[in-house]
Amino acid sequence: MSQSKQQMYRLNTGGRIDRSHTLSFTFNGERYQGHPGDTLASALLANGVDIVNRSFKYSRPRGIVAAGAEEPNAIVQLGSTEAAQVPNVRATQQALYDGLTASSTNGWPNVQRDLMGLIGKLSGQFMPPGFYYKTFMAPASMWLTYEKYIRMAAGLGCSPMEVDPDSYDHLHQHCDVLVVGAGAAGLAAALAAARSGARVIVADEQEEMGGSLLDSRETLDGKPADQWVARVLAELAGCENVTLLSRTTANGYHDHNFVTLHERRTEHLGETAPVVHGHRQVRSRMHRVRVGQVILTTGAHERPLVYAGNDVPGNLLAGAVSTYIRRYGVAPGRKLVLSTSNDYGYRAALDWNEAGCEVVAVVDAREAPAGDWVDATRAQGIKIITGSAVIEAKGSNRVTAARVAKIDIEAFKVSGPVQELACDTIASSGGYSPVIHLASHTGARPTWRDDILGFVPGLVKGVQACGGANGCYALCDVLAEGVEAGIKAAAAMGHAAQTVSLPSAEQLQQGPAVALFQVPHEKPTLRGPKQLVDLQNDVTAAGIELATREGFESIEHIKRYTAMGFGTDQGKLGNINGMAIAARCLGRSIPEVGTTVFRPNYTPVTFGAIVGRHCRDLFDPERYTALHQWHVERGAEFEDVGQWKRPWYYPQKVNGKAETMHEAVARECLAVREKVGILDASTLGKIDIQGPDAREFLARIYTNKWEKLAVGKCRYGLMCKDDGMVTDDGVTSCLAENHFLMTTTTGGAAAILEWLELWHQTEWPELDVYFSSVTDHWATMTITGPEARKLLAEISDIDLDRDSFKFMDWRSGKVGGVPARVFRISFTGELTFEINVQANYAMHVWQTLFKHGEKYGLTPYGTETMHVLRAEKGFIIVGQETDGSVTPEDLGMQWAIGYDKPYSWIGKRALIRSDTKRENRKQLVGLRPKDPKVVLEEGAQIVLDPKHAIPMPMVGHVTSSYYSPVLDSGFALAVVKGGHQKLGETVYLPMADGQTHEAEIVSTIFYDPKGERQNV
Amino acid sequence: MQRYSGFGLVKHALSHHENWERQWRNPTPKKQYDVIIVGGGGHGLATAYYLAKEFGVKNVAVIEKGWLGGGNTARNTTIVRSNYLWDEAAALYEHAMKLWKGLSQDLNYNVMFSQRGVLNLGHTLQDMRDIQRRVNANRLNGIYGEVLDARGVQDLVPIMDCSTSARYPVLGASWQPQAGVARHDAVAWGYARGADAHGVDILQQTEVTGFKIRDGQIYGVHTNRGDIEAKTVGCVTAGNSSVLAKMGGFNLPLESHPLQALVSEPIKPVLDTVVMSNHVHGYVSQSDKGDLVIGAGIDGYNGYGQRGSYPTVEHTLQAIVEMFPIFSRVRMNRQWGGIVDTCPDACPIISKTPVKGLYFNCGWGTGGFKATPGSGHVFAASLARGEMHPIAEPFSMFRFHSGALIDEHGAAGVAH
Amino acid sequence: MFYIYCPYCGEHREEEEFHPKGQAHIERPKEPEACSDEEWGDYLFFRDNPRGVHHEMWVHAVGCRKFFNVTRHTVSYEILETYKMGEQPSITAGSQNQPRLAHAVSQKEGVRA
Amino acid sequence: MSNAATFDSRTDTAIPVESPLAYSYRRSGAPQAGSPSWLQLRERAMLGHLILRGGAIVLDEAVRDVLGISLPGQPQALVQDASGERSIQWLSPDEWLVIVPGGEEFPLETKLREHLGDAHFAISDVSGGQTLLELSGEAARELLMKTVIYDVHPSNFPVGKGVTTVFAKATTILRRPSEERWELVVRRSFADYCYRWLLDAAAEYGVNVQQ
Repeated sequence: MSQSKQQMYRLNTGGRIDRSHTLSFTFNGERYQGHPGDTLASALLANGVDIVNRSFKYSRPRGIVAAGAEEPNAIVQLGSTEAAQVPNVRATQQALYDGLTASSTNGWPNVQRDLMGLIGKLSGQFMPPGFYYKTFMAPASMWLTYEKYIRMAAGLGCSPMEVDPDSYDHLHQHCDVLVVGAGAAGLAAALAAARSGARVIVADEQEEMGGSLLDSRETLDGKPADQWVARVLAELAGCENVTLLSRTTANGYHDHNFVTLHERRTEHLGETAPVVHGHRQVRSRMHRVRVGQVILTTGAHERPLVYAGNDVPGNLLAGAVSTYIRRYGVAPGRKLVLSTSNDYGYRAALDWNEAGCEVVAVVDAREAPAGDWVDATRAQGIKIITGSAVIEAKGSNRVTAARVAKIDIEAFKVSGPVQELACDTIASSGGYSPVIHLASHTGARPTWRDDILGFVPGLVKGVQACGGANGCYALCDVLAEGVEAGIKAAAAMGHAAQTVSLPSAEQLQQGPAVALFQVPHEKPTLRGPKQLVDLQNDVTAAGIELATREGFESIEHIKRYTAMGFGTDQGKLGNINGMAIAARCLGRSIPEVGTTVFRPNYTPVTFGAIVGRHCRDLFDPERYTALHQWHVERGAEFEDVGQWKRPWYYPQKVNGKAETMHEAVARECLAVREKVGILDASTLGKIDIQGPDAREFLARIYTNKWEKLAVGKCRYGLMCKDDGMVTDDGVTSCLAENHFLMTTTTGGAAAILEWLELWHQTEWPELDVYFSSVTDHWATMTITGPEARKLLAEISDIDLDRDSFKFMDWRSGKVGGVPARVFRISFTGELTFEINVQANYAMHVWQTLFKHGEKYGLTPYGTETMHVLRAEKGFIIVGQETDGSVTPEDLGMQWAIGYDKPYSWIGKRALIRSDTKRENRKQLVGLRPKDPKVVLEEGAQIVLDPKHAIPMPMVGHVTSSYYSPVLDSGFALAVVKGGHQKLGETVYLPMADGQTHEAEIVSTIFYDPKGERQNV
Repeated sequence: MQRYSGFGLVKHALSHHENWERQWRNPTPKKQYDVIIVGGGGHGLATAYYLAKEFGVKNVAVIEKGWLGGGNTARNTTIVRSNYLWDEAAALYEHAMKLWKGLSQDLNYNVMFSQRGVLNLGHTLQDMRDIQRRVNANRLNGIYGEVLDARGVQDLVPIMDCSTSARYPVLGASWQPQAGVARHDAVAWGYARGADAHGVDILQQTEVTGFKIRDGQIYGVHTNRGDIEAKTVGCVTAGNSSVLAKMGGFNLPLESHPLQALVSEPIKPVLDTVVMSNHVHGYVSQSDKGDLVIGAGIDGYNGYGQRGSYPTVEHTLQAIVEMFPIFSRVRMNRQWGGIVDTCPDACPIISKTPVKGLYFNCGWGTGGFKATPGSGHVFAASLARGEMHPIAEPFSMFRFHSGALIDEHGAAGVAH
Repeated sequence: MFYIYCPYCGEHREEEEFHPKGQAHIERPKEPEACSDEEWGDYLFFRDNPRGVHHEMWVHAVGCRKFFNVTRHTVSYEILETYKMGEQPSITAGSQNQPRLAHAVSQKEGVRA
Repeated sequence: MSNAATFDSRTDTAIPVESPLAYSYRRSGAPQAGSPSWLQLRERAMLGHLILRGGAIVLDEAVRDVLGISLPGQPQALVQDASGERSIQWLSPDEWLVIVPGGEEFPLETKLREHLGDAHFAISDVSGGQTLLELSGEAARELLMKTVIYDVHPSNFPVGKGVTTVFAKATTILRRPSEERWELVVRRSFADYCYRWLLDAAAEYGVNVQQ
């Protein structure tokens, strides 16, 4: 580790940094120092670090060019540990903290001496835009190999390879007025809105609120502008109706005034979130804000001029130079040449000169610049070269000189001799582009204004833009616009305006700017040295010109062909310049070439913040039954069914070894067939249906008949959609003449309740019936097997006699002392009682059953055993035997179809469509493998001729397949074309491993075909 | 047509790239064509290309209201696969897959078809049954695929959380090694250049405002640049199909929904394959530039705004971070939206219509890009012959009357 | 993300509380068996799907669980009105009282960044 | 009497019951991590919950006579009796949630049914299917802002209001019975998820769980 370096570019005074404290940080393995208040970028500049990165395509050395969100070059990898890595952090937006560790994202072996750069230099000319579309095509087989090498150059930073130690969250906010950006306009707007009593949120992306007022040369009420900022912030902070969010970026504007604000709560403190009073804080927070009125006071981004060599370190935006000097106390060089097309740029020269550094010259593209700052510059004795521009920056790792010449903007040519001015810094200003991103996010098209040479936001309901974001730059006008917007927004939300007196601002005289984007060079663009438009993607003016030559005329085509604007800065610096260059090449105006519509995010947002708390254990709800604890303690393996966790099987330890699933399921199956088993069936959907028309409603919604179902009886029902395809099934019981309890599949519960409401509310409002979900109210315990009656009799007062409590009856009484409804229905084919009790009693009843059940061999079983047992009986599972293309007739369930019901129930009409009447539809059958040891693969495809060449005609597939312990053989359910007419025929199942199984088409009922066991 | 090659690139570099030709012309519309293709996206341009190149119909116009390749072609997540369940769909997508394999050479335009393999994850037992069923069907249809268990998935994608402690643990996956991704824009541009070279007129910034129909037969279109005549018109206007159908006087069984996608900032390569999960509901691949390209779900409402709702993006990133917890600190750069025309059975419509001579190719839902060459090829064959190509036959719009749907919901990357 | 006025709850609620349920005012044929396959298929599957003013059904799923109708512009996404089940829209694609969709019109597909 | 079956799901108090959070307490504990005045969470288990369906005009008189409070006819309204132990909340134009002390629900249902006679209405006992969580303390509102999408600012959510809304990825009925207290009615099967969510979201403040 080398010695800490001096901050040789740090000014002795000025700036908003705290020189009394020193922070140390590491960049590319070197240790440096900075101060609280620094960004990583300002600290790097203070330490004279010129090269912060290498460019993406040509690997050219790159330095810091901007001071904010628009920075394309200073993209670094942050983090000292693997888990804390953050890729692609913009150094200009990262506050410095003690111990910060960062490195460049590109450059091999390092950014100073980079070998890739050599390749870039040598072969750059062979890599025009779209070169990869034109080559790497031969031989065809080699593309993956070529691509492997192309991919080696991919990416900027690195993903962490360990799990994030931090957490993130969301805050659902609602406000009357959201002010985005706390600069002059934003603070004025916020003040006006706040005084009206409206609920106001002010969001600002920077460490400190105040925007450009923090480094302004201008005064308010005769005092430095930041004093006014402090006063306003103090007032706002004292308002109960105002929320101030700094370090918070409005990154997306969505429909109906929904805005996402990303608040970086701890990223300025360290690489992981701190613990405060024993409570770990969240790293960052997404505010999801529903806003009444949005005020965009997002300011404007300066445009650099596009000249040759404009990417050599030492080329900066003029405004950034001022910001580094005035806000951070850093002069990013010693000798400055300023190239400008407007008055604003002069600020950099004045600030530079006042900081005690040398301004070599101001080069102004205008013939006769005039204005207060121009005068001030002259007054300070700084040389101004007019009608000229910096046409080329010299130097490789740092600017060494500026080549300056007269230019003819109209004719796009250099019109005079070139002089070379030695310097180490070139600042440029091509004017300002309003930050219109958010207003564009829902598709509103911005409007080009020739007077400000920029796009202003299009019209969006409930959104106002003011200040720089609206192309208004004079401070006094900015403040006035802000106040007006604040009053208007509050009024729109019903809050009457209060007076806001504006501070007096200087009336600066400024001359008009000239439209200059690309600076001409002595050589034609295609032949001259590189003029960079998009620094991050190495898009050059020549590249854009080439694209237009090749027929790419829409700006969208040009951007896609050249990759302009696709970087992490999303073209904040380069896009307008690119459009202007395209316009020049195509002989059109900028608005004719195309307007820009931006998409979220304004700046990149950590996935974690978007995810919030919805990750890990809280990714998705886990729904539990009232008996979950018991299942966990019993060591159950769980199956995900919808959001429910259902016991899948209960492996036991046998001789110290846990059973396999196969062993456990075989044991559970036999227990049910021979003794008694118990299933937690609480997850089935249960809908309470009451009303005089309940029966009629059931008849319309189910395929089968309900008119004669007596009180005390249960019936299985099938439900279709109106396309005739099966969608759900379950047992519905008649509790009273006007009262039914419907059960649905576990996964279908919510959808079926909505389905019932849909039909009731939209088509049959005349039916008097109500539906309420009682799924969670009841716990359902299914005891099934020959011993079920004996077990239940021990703890129930219900008359369980087979003749008084018949199959498909229900009774109420007490079970284990708890009021219960008991249903004699069966999904296993065995004698079964489904015991329903209020869920709070479930554990007691379940445990009581076990207390008494031990002597009967009571065995808990899970969903896997349930599946085997029901399949042995040929009972379907909706979603397994059916897939949205299966009718009740396909299932052979004509017995559940009320063809002659008076009302044309849901699904009936579809059953007589030409395709549903087709003979060879896939129909549900049983399959018995010829080799009983074989358990067919679920999903195996069925063919009639296994010797047929590929593609082999398939006639169906296996829907369910298991080993049956009671039959000691494999068996399956399947759908087969015309299967109902094919009983006894042999089919084949060719498998991926080359084997072909043979099976016979049989009845779907494999066990107890007469159904005697459930009736005992 | 100027042929592209590595040698040519060097030659052009030495002449400062001043001699590159336009990749396609900007022609003035003729009064009359043999065939008009409405819609200059990938499918439309492919149709025109194959019409001219393979079916000898060279007097063809492609009419595009914006810029070519600017609809869903420019907005999708570029996944190419053919492991569809039903025979009809598998045949269609596999037809496309065969064309993908030689497409760069055929077009002399590198569409960067990168066969890095696609994993479709299974998280529930039913997922795994569906995967087995699909892979078995694929193999018997001649589409190679494998069923992997969780360990097999982990071996392919070491950075994925394949542990049993996940909320919905990965139980396995289907793996189609020949599947992959392609460079979407290049597909449109390559077809455009190819079609143009075969004489097709690509008319950008030209909007069809109506059809000229007489006695149930189409004979041309009205456009903002005047009327253009043709006895055969094929509409391939994803995101606008219903609007054009209305001009023809009929409805389609379509709803147009927003479908969103997003990318991360570029990061160094960490993910070599395409990973899709229906259940956890997200899919992701990493581009050659380093972006994680992530597909979100479709929004349930109709929308032509090329944008959807924010929670859809949130849910997608939740799924991505659930599958790849290490991506929590990676940052999302940009999101966008397209308009997908969804059919009730998640299969497209390639069909004659009630208007004679007017054909529609639409309803691709979320799955259109991967079919581009196949769709264009069979549609071109159908337009050229006036009879539907056998592969296209089952995709008639009239299947929604007979009930002969091809229900592919399980095979789509995103359930509709 | 939409902010939807529920005509039953009498206030605007977040989109996340609602489910979209497709085109509104589709009536099930009174006598399904009298329909041809074509008519039945039209009822089941064929939709207007307009680019512009659209009447659609939503349900306030996490809320009052009531279905209701929304008139919404499918490009601007502006909600023009919501009304209860059984009521008719006051704003239709051709109607005179349609508010000027200034920004809807300006939101033609633009060029995207 | 409406022709519906009634069912008293309760039995003598000697039989043990488990609240929907019983498993959660065992699994996640009941942290005592902060001062109750800052943030407190309490389950009020075993209350009687009834869903009342019908026309407001039909139900109003019966409810007033039987329960002594008038049926809230306005959307989002919550009314309580003087003790605060019994409440009725508007859920939809034909649906109300009645919460009463545990054990009162069946007698209440019976009386209402008697009173309503042959009118068309429905009453469903859901006491086993949901539980009530109470949040209080200064941080309660911000915790709710992390959790529910509905605007819980006092200007929008005065005392006497109640809504059904989204709770993270579940749903909840959120009510404000008094200045200091918020109530969340959550479904039994989601209760553990809701509990874990609240603990996790409250971690930055510290939460006191009163069991």
